[in-house]
Amino acid sequence: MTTQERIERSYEPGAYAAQARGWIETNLTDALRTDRATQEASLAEKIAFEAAQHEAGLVGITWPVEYGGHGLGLREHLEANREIGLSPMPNAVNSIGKELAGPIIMTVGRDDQKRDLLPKILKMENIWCQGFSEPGAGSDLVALRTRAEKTADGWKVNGQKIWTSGASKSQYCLLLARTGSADDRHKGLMLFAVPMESPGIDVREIVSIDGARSFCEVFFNNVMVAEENMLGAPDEGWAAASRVLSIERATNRMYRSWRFESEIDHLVAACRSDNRTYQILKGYSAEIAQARIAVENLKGHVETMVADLLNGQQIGPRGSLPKLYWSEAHQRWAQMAYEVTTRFPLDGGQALTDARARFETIYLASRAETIYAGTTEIQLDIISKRILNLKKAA
Amino acid sequence: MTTQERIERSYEPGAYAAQARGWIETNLTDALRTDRATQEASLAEKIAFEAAQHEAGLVGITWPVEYGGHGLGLREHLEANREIGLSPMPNAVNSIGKELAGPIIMTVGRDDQKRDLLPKILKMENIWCQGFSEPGAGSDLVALRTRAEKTADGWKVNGQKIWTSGASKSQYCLLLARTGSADDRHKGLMLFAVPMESPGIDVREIVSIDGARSFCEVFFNNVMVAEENMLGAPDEGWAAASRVLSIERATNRMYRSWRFESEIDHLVAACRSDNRTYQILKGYSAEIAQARIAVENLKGHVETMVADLLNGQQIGPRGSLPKLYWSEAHQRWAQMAYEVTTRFPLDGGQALTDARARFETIYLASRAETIYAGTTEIQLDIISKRILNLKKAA
Amino acid sequence: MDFDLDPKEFEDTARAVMEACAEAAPPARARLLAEAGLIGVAAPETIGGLGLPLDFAVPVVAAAGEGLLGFPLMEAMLVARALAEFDAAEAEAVITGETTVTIAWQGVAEDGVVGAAPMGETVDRVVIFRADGSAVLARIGATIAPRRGATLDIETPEARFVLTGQLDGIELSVDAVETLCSDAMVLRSAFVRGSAEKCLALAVEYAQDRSQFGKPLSANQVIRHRLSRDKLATETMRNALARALTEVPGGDVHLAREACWLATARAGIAVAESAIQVFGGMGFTWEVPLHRHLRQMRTQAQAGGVAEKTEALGQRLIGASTNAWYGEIANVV
Amino acid sequence: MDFDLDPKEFEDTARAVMEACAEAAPPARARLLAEAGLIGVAAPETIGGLGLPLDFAVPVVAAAGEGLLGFPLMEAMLVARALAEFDAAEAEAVITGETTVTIAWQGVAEDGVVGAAPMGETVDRVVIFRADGSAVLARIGATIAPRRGATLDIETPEARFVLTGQLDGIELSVDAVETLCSDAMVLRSAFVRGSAEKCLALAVEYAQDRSQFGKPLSANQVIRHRLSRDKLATETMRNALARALTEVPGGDVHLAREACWLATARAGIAVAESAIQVFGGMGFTWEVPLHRHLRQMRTQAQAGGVAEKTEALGQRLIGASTNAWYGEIANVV
Repeated sequence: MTTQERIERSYEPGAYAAQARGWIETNLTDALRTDRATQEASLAEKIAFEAAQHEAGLVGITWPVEYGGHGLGLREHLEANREIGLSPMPNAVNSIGKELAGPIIMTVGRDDQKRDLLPKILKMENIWCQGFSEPGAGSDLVALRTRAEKTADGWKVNGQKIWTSGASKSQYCLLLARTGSADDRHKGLMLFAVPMESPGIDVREIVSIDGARSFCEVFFNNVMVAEENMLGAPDEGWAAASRVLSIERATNRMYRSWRFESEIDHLVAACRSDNRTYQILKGYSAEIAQARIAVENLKGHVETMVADLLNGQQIGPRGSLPKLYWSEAHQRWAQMAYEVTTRFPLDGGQALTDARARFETIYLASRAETIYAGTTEIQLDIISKRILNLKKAA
Repeated sequence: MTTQERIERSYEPGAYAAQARGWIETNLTDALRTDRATQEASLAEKIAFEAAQHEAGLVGITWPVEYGGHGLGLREHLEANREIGLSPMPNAVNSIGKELAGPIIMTVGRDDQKRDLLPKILKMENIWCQGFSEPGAGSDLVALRTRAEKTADGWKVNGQKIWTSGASKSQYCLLLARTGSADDRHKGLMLFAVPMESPGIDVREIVSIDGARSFCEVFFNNVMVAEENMLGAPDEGWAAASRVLSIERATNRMYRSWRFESEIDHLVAACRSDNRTYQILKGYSAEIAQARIAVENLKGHVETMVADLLNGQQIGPRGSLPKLYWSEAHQRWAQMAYEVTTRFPLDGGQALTDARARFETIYLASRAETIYAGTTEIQLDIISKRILNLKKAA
Repeated sequence: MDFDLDPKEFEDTARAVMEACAEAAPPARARLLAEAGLIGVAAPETIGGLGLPLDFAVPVVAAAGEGLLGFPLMEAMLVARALAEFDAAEAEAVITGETTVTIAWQGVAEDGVVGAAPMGETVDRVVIFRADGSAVLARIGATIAPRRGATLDIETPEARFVLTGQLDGIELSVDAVETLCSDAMVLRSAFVRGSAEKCLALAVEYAQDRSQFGKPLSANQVIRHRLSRDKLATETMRNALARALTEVPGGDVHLAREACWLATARAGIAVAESAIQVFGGMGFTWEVPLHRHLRQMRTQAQAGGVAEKTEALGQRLIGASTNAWYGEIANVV
Repeated sequence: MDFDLDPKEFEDTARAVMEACAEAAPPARARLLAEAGLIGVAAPETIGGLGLPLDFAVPVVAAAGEGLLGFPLMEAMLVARALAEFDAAEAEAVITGETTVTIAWQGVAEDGVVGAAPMGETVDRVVIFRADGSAVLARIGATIAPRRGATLDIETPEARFVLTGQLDGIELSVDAVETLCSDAMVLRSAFVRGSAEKCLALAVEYAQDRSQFGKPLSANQVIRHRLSRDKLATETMRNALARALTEVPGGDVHLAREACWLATARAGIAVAESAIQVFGGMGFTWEVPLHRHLRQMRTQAQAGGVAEKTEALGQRLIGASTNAWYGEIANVV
């Protein structure tokens, strides 16, 4: 969204939110809702729903019209995300495409790449996965070992990636590989758009803590990648990706604070469906207040960041602040919410069953929130080094 | 207490506690109680009370009879401390004498030093202060700069000490000085028993966070210390002090967990004296429970340590565990207790006034608890290095 | 009204005045503050104020928190604004520093005793709340007598008032008091932010200057992370304050202000406590000003009713279920 | 009874059996445990137990927690001990592994549904509590039907029971149930300690083996301190457990057991969560066993009523003032 070049249209404050809300209320079916214990929409249904969201103006909001976007501003993006967050909508299947690959392509892609790849992301024709992390190289890219070797027929890629969310359902991989030797450290890194159907790619699913099969290992075995699939020049692509990552850290999943708010409302409402459970909830009113305060603070971070971006300011390392704040506050909340649900009476109604199932999932998934997209420790390192400028030697 | 060489007598379980309790109930006057807002006993009264405690068998419990002690075991020491903790007794004026100088003298002192210095500590004839820390050299003794230079007339000492609790009311300073050059790092350190009346000693009081004048800076300006006032051979004294410190960290102020318990009881009782306040207290029952649980855990640490010592085991770095646990749990409690007292109604009775004054002091003083006697960070470093043996390099 | 002004421009001015105040005797501080126009920053021009929005009072009060100002500035600002519609002359006297005022934040007149009034012993008048939500600005005297109580704050010692007679003075309406209390949450947050940012700045400076085991304290990762968390806390205060001053579509300004204050109050205390830990042995001496900051922030937290307001917010949140998606499943009877 | 034995000597045996159990199919585990004499460690010799004090069950149950044992061992131990005086034959069958049992920790018979019964779907009998404090060991069948519910624990999936008929079985007296519940706090603490110590050991090993930015993770001070705090937590569990098994003059064993369990339960969860953080990306995969430990500890916390017991303890503590020094000032009416 920060890759936006110009705002082509705009709405009156609140109007875009109202439109988004109306669409969600009409189109979010029970099967798609994440707050029901029993059913789960199929992947195909989720993909169709996500494509429909784009048509309705809920995604690709700030992308230029010629690349399939809606040409609107961050303000509309924020309004729509508020409504997305407040509803029990499923998480995006193609978040890597929309939050990472898209903005990078917009920054360093050739025009033909933009015209080809970007609209397909929004239309859900191409789902993307991210090929950055490797066993032994998480936050530390110096240790990156996947190699791309230049040959007469293009690049030959060998190596192994891990934590590649959704690789098994993706059409494209945003691959980071080393073209030089390992001694080059941060140099000689190249970004590619690799079709997942390329011969030599093997995908193995990793089951995550909550039992979902969302992560994969991806093996590249003499995979040939065409010259035209390079994203940017050597090192340029990765430099852009780094910039995009720090901005995206601040602006993506902007709905998080409202989703957090809606989880609080869900728990309270579920507890209020049963008198015994409501008595239990009363013992947690201080924690509920703290969670709600955290939600408001998080909104403060997000809204300030949007205002600064609209004023043309750089976000830089400040992108770490909302990520850090959200992940820790939400993790605390998830612990507490899960504790409450384990106290639900055994003969409670469906509302309690739904809430218990949801908050169990949220609790387990929350353990990863302080790890992915830069661990808490990495965020704190960034703040101490790049915001506080704390010295390490006299 | 760990310097104990032999147990000369013993009591039936519980008997020593009962005796201590009886004495405290009879002798702890309102003026001496620390849970009253209004009065404060004079230093002379506190000293007299502390001498009387010794006569009654509440201090010097494990010290040999020939050095003025009671020749009892750690079990009796624990029992007495339980009763001391449960009562609102003032903190010891001569804690450095009893907890540090005494055990060190017992370990490395000559027999004439023991016979001279030890009984005077218990009888409160000699109050001791500790001259270890310096500006710029707290936990890091490599930076110690106070020098003792050998002359024909004895040692000539020059330097400055800080955090010397109670220096202005002391008769003796347990001084750590460097006899070699600063490059010797941990070597060439010498311990002395320095009479505070020696010419060239200047004391300046430092007011601490709670407004008490308990800390001092002590300046040594060509202070002559007699040869016979050396405690142990060069380096031997300090090596003994280090050992004693780690054991003392585990066993001294053994009353802390029971004092903590009694603070909880005090707050609850004070709140129960006023119906409006009792309603406020009800909102803190979870925190009260957590505090009480911490007290029990702390007793577990202390009692296990005593049992291990009685079994002849070494404590070593494990001494960090109760200090760390106590300081953090007590700090949390103090924060919460102070918050409660700030909500007391303006027209409450004396019980509320007393409690508010006491918990304000406890809150402010508690900020130092994670700093003195080895900061939390130092304790965690000790655990990671000496208990977990975590390596720093591959 | 010149809205081209930027609140940040007031920061430097305010800081300079606070420094002057630190040198001055307490009675002279009102004059210094008034001369610089700081008391009336956000008061209407009709009574001698600058007529700027509350945003402009924020850096001024933050500077007071930072500078350990020994004067109830926030109270004077709030009273001047509230008085404008009830007694313009008195409002002007507050802005010029001629009349000094405080507010008794704890208790209501009906209790017979009110308290948590900063500098209640030395000012001229005090705002006393009533149980019905209105208030009175009363002259301090025989029937409204100040008593020094337990006071943690050293800069502006708190007093309480024992009320023994009729409560006479300028009446403030329920609406005016509501606005005053809402604005107080904003200004109090600003004060605490200033105080907390000062603590953090002192800790950062100390960590970089102080060498231990051959390297600066700031080389220790735990110290770095501690300071980073404190920075997150103060930035959170900044952003929450911005939010508490802005109407957002779908937003709730009252909740934003309340959340801002409740979070800021607790976080400010934590930042001060953290700074004391970074300072180690120095941290708990009287000479390092950290304890003064801790004291004034704790006092603000109490006067601003953090514990009570948090409990009330919790009760409110579980007391109803109005969410469009979940409202229907709530049927507690 | 040979009291010269040391509880620690049981550790190695117990660990070896747990490893064997991990290889075995669930039904074979009862036999393996029984053959090693582990179910009857603390049961009277008259019914085939070893007649040792509860101290000796601690390392056995800790090894079960450490080894992710998929069998309700603690329940079997408790039921065998409790049954001794009511039905020696049945108690012996439990010790030999012939009869498998569980306990429905949540709810009472009068509710019509009871739950939190580990492996309730696969064992022979279940202890169901009654509102009056007594209990029944009932045969699982048509009128006491197990239902798979939400179960976080993967090792010993929980079931609930819908009670549709008369509750027949071996009666356990109120006193016996009280002892059972008190002993359960000790054994549950031991189980969680074993599980938490395993998590810490895994995290320590990973931190030393895994290299990042050219040095082991364990070189990071924040990782070192995190692990040290976790070590403090597990040592606190150890000492609390020792205390929960000892009568001390002036001590209160019931409170000691309660405090041990409440602290251990919460700390165990925190240690597992912390270990996951140390493992980073690996931490939240299914393949690293940390989530299994987290799941079983969370399940223990729930079955052991941590939240309810903490609330009850708080109520008890503020509900009376019996301290010799402060009793007299309490006069709430």
